[in-house]
Amino acid sequence: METNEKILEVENLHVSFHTYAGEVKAVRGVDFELKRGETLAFVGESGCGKSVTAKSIMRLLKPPVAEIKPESRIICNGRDVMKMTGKELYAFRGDEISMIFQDPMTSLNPTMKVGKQIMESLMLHRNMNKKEAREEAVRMLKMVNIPGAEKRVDNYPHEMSGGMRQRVMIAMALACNPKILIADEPTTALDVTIQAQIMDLMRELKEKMNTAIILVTHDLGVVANFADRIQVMYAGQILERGTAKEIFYESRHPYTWALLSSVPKKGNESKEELYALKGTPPDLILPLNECPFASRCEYCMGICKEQNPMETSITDTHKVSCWLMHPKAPKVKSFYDREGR
Amino acid sequence: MPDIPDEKFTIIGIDENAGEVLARKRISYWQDAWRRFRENKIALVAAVILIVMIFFIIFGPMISGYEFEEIDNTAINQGPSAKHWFGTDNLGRDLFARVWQAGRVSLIIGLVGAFVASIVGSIYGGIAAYFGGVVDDIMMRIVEILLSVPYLLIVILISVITDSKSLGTMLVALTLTGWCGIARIVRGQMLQLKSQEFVLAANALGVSPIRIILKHMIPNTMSLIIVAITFDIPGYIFSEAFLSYVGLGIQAPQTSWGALCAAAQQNFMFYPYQLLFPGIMIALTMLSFTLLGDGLRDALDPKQRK
Amino acid sequence: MGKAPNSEYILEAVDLCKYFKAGRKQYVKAVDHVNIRMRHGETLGLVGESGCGKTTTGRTMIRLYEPTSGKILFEGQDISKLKGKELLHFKKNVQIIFQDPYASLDPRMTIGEIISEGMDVHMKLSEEEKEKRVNDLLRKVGLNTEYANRFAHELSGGQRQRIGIARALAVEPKFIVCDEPISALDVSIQAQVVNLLMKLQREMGLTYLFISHDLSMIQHISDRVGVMYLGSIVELAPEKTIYSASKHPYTQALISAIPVADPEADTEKDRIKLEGEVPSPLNPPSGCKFRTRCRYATERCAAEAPVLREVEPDHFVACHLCE
Amino acid sequence: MKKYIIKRIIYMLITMLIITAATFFLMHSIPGDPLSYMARNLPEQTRENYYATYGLDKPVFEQFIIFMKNLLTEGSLGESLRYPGRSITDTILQNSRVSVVPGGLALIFGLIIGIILGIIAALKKNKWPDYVVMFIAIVGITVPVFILASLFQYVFAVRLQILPTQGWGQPENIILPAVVMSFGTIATYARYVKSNMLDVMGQDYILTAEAKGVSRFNVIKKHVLRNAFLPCITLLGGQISGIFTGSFVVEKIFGIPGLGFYYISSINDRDYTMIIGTTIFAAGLFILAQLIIDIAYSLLDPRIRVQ
Amino acid sequence: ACGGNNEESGTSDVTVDGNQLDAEQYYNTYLSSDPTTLDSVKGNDTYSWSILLNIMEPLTRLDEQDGENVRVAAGAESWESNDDGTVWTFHLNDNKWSDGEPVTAGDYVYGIQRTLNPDSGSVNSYLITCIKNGEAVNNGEMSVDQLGVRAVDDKTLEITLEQPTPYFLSLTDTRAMLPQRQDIVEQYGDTYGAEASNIVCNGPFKIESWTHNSEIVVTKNDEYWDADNVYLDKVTWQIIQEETTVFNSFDSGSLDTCSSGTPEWIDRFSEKDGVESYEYENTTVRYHFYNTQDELFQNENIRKAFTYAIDRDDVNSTIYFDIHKPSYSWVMGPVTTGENGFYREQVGENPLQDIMGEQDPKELLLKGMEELGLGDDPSTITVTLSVGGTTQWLRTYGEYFQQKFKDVLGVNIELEQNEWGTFQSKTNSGDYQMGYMSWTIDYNDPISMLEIMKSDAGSIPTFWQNDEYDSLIEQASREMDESARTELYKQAEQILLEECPVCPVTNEVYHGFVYSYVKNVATTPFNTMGMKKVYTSGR
Ligand SMILES: Nc1ncnc2c1ncn2[C@@H]1O[C@H](COP(=O)(O)OP(=O)(O)OP(=O)(O)O)[C@@H](O)[C@H]1O
Ligand SMILES: Nc1ncnc2c1ncn2[C@@H]1O[C@H](COP(=O)(O)OP(=O)(O)OP(=O)(O)O)[C@@H](O)[C@H]1O
Ligand SMILES: [Mg+2]
Ligand SMILES: [Mg+2]
Repeated sequence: METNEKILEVENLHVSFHTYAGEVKAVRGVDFELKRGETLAFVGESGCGKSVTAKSIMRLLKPPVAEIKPESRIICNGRDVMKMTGKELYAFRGDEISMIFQDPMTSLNPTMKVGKQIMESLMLHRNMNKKEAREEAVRMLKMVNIPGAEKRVDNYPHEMSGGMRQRVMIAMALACNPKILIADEPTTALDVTIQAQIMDLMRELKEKMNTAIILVTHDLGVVANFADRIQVMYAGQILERGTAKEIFYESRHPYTWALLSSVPKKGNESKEELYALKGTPPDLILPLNECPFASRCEYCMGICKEQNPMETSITDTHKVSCWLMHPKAPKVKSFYDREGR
Repeated sequence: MPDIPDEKFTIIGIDENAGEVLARKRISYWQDAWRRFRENKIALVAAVILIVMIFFIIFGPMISGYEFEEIDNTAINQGPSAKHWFGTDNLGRDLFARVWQAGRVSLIIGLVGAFVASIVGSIYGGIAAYFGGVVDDIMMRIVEILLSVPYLLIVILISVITDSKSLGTMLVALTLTGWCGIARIVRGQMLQLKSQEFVLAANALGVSPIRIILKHMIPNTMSLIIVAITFDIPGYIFSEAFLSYVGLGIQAPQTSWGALCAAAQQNFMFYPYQLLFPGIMIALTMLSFTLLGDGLRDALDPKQRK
Repeated sequence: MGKAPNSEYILEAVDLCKYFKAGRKQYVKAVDHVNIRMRHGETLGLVGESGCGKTTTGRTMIRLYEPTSGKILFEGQDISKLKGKELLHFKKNVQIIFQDPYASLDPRMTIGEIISEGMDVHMKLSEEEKEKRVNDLLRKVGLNTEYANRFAHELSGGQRQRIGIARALAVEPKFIVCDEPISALDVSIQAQVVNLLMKLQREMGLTYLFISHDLSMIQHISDRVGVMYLGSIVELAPEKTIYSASKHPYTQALISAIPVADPEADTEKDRIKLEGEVPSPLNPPSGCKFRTRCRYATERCAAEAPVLREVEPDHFVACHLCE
Repeated sequence: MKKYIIKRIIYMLITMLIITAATFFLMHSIPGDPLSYMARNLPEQTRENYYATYGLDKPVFEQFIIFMKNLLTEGSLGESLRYPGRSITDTILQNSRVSVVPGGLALIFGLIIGIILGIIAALKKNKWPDYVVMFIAIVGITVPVFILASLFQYVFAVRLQILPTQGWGQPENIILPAVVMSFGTIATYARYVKSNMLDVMGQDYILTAEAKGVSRFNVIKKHVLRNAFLPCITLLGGQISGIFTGSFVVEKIFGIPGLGFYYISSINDRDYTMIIGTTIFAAGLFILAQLIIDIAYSLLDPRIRVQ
Repeated sequence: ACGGNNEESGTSDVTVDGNQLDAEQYYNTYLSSDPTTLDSVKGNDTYSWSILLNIMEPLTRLDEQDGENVRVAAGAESWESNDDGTVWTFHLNDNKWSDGEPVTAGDYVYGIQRTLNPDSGSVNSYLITCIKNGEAVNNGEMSVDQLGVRAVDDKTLEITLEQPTPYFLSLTDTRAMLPQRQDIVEQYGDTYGAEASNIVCNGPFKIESWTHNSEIVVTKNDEYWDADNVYLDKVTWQIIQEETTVFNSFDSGSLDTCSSGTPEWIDRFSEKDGVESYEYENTTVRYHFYNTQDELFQNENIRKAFTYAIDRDDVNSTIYFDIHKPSYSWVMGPVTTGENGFYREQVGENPLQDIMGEQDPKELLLKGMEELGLGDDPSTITVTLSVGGTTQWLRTYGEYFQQKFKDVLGVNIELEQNEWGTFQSKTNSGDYQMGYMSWTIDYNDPISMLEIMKSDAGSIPTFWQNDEYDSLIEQASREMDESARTELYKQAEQILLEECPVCPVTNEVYHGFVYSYVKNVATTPFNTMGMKKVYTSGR
């Protein structure tokens, strides 16, 4: 089923927010591509620009506060998203690409019944009439495991629990069988059984409709099970990317190691401290000419503080931006102890 | 790629002292709003208009060379000219002097009235909305009663009881029910806000209701309150003229924009300038406050923050 | 670990119920006769299916919601009777980290103001002290102090969540309801926050009601774990027992579904898939509420609701199978 | 809901009673009385007869009791003191029916135009359409109605002669007053809608809607307006009773035999029964509108629950 | 200007005074306020009087010939009195009510009785208490049957007076003596006259419709005795409260007439094509009045000072733009004494001017202050000028006097503007110093103006008392000899103007406009013909 057809290409994406203190450069030159039917996971530090990247793909960031720099290119299905006009955008959003937002409470219209909110895109993109749309909405709610879906379609968002709202968001995004689905932390509020079911659902969608999925998540468990490729982001940049296996087993970047090490070990009885990075991420307002991770990196070298490393290809798919990849650099071993889990 | 010296590739590890680079001055919401407000060009224009007007209101009556109450029956109803820049009224009084003289009263009334009404109104509406239940029921019934008993009756009574023509009495009469409108609007909006999680969060912190109203609900209703204020200012300026109806308005020979407009009303077809100048002043006042209000609205909305 | 003079438990929910009205004469029994006793300085993990009433339980326990029935005792005192100073004292000592971080932050307050609000109410601090404390808290939750000048909408999801945590910690409470406090954080920050919480617990004897879906984190942080299903607690046991020897079929299903951070691990193999109709809280099934999805359901399960009973010391289960 | 409405109706009755009593005693406590103007030429004895004819010789409290008794037992508001022989109830019913036409039209018209202008202003913020709307709003508020009315009358009736200067009964009589009256409404709603729209458009759920591909127009129609409409509803309450009581000036200028006239003149004339009658009528409407508004709140925003 | 045919049908064959009548005879006019009621017994507003004149038939009417008023037959075809003028007999015309019933003397009797019956609460009763036992009946001391009014037969009405009343005839066209139909009045009870349907008419017109506050339409009454000489088929009174609207409506042609007190509009309409303007001195005087119980104004010199300080010509030009007339007398110009013509012409036009002479108001003020022990610095004195009503015009008026009194007398004036009710109740209770009001005469005789200043009248709350004045008025009211009566009036007026409890300032002048196709409109103030003689020609 998998074809190699690229459905989305993002090149040199730069996104800034103009704030009172200066320009917050939230995304700094992100490149990636997405093929049909593929799942690309974004993991990374909180605040590193994952959601911003996702929103910029849909051109949802509003000027004048937010600015997608003109040098950025977003090509979706052969069309340049940056150049789309209003009408084209409406047709593009929701139909070709849809998004599950991170904040389910604030992302749902508080004065509209959830059913209606789902129906809205159905009627818009799948030309359903009211009745059909409503039936479909109920079906969608059932699909995301909301009990009593017939009743729940008439609920308002505030009457639902956090997880239910999130599932409504999911249902809404899935409603139109988009070609690309951007899921921004879709299962944070869901318990594991439902999470598993939702992931099954997305997998099914992917297989049936050949949907490409961008999955933003912190749950390495989910990533491990679900993603084809993983990109590790930090401070607006991609530090490492590769297939799931490459990232989990052969990661080269100290930040990736830190991430993997932070997960509590299963069955670990001792209540010892979890591994955690020290310090805080860099201020995104500052110009960064160094490796963004340098200040928190155990293996920081002199060069790291002077120059941003180039991306080094390890394999076709596995690329790392780290001075440690430099031939002159000392060889270090991952401190992430996989066997310990 | 230029050659990089080897020593740059020795691991130095984490510099414990690094991190905290910046220590920007801490600002509060209001300070931030104020900062952005100052940067708003349109608001600046409005402020300049206002300052110019205030300048003339203070010095205008002296510039023209005429006393504002000086009757001259040789110069009745004259249009604007080099002698009388804004023309004269039906008693031959110099309108330039009168318009600025009138501004003193009108501006004070407009500003103080709107100020009092918005403060009382927001707090009252806030309390009613926040506590809800019986408190809301009783408070809103009081508003209903105040708004339903004919205002004219109330002010006539005030004028009879106090028998004083002070600015204070007038302001009391003006604001007596003037705050009810804002109270109702604010209450409506706050009912909506009240159920939001951040109010719940403040509640969980043990923040006192009055503080919740002042610090959370009112700032989030500000944009509405601002609109209400910009409407209230001309509203009060005109109401003052209305109050003279029951003998509470500003007393002759003092005058106000509202009074000037009312005076010019009957003959505005013949002497439109008599209406025009005070009218423009009221409009300019409202314009500058509308612009200021829009600027303030933007400044107070952090989402518009730049 | 200091023990309160007047009670063994810091907070007790006795027969707590919270129903939401949903149409005419129909109620969502979000919390249905729940009994929870929080010991001083312990962490009780609360897990359960989404929508089963965890948030509602948490909120009702600190009286953000008026309970429909039941009692809540704080240090032995019925909190519905608290007034004035006592109520303030209660609010200072009992805090909550909201599940939805964004909605719970006032859009018109800077982060600095949000965090310091509690201090304004409960502590008398000078401006400098306050600023210092805010900076301190920000750093503790892994944020740049620069964020103090920002507004909530200018933060990422995870950053917002950490503001919520900092706000709760700011007033130095004794008891915190942590409603999915780390769901939006990356694992590294998760670790940092959890370490912080545990450190505070060690040092100050804090008590947590820790609601989360991340079972490994629950396992890591909790002393005891409660499992909720449709408004009731179905199993309550020390952390070790739950993970190794859970008795309730729902708990077992839950544990089996924990995803493993390993692309090669075959999670599908062990996962107990819950089949059958998901019941609606509007008309929960008779008897045992879980029976519609339970592999072991018998007729008795439909007829009779199991009660939560101690099957082993400190291990409570509500299931007919365990008798 | 039912319980709520019943509760509110009980409140309403109490409020009305307070309003009636307050108005009654207020109007008796201000100087002047309905008959003094006409009776100023009368010799003492005749004057007394005259006052006795209208029951005005009794103590105020007794008059109030009599009034309430008549009101409650016969539902009668009595007869005008100024216009002998005219029943207050009939007058109010007839005149309010007149007032409602131009007033209601103006309100609907103003509401629609105002909302549209507000939307335009919000969308084109700080561009010329915004300034045009602001200009209209300023004109609508700062140009007094009597000026607008006279101007319109002059232009359309005297100069162009396409509409009658004044009068009542023909459809064309409604046009000018309705247009003039709608100006204030337009100004008010345009500004409020604009301000609130801006607030709502910054909310995250608008992003969600846009992400679904809902067009600008539909986002505004379906998501923004409803949330931005709450304050407008509040305003509507006052304006509904304002239809009857607030259009004195316009009615006067265009010769519309509406209720606004009685509302003002009754106080000047100290036409006690008329004052009470119009007050009860307007208050009833106003309070009813409040109830409807409160219900509308909870319909518009389900988070606001009526208790 | 259409085709010949249309023009043909636009006129009729009837000619009056050489004018060819338009085929369609209608007339559009206006009232500034809704009539309170058309029950002639109740109410006393000019608006209802304007209508009543046309739909009811008084015993006599005042017509005008060459600018002079002439009493003409109306309800009565002829009338006479006995020698001492105490018994009057009226012979009625053959008139019919609009429902076809004949008008009888009994109807007039009933009307008069009802006016004086205390139960009907009429405010007009004071006009006709000169009828025998009128006072007593009105006070409820006698029954209405004992009133000196009697229907001798269906067509003869006899009225007996308490004492000779020289001006009695001028009361016969007031609303106090209009006929009423007992059956109709009783049928409608309180609502008689409140609606168009609740009344029957016997005047030249009958009421067709009355939309309160909007318009009143009357049509020609074919049952009217003099219907042949009534030309208009329809008269419409628009009720327009707003002056500008009146002007605009007249300007646009939807009104056939208007009047104005605004110089700008007067100028404009005077120049308007096809509009005829006319003016006459009205019977309204605008005056100041002093509270003679006030600390300050108890002093005659002070009152004089304030009275003499006014430059009436300046007032007239500055605030009235010369559209009114300065007033130097209490009784106004158009008032006549019986057959002798204009009162003012007989006794002198400007008595006040003569009294004032060259006296310096400021000296009078200082003198008065000295008498009161108030020192000699006028600027220490602050006087309140109260005006009733709060129109801008009144404000301007006050501001003018504020300035003028300051200039001339050096005193400070405070202007107190109160709405009417408050003003009235304050002045009535003596809570004022100096007030401003206007007074319109009730019927055409000087006594109507002079009577209100009697000590017990209380109409103008000056609290002024003068026994000599009272007795002069008392005598005059009985004096049947015209010249002797005029002399008494003159003396009384002299006293009044010398003691200055009131201070006439301005006489109103009526400025009326009609389109020139309207003929025969009234151009004197006392004219009570209504629209009876009006017709249009060449509309
Ligand atoms: N409107 C804004 N103004 C200023 N800075 C912003 C704004 N929105 C986001 N940012 C900043 O941009 C950065 C990237 O934010 P983004 O929401 O993409 O993070 P994220 O990777 O999704 O994080 P999380 O996992 O916590 O959701 C953050 O540091 C955030 O503070
Ligand atoms: N305000 C409300 N009105 C009506 N029903 C509500 C309300 N709040 C919650 N509920 C209902 O109560 C039940 C429990 O909700 P709660 O938020 O406690 O679940 P939860 O366990 O926290 O779920 P999640 O893990 O998804 O957050 C749900 O069925 C929800 O629909
Ligand atoms: Mg994010
Ligand atoms: Mg929850």
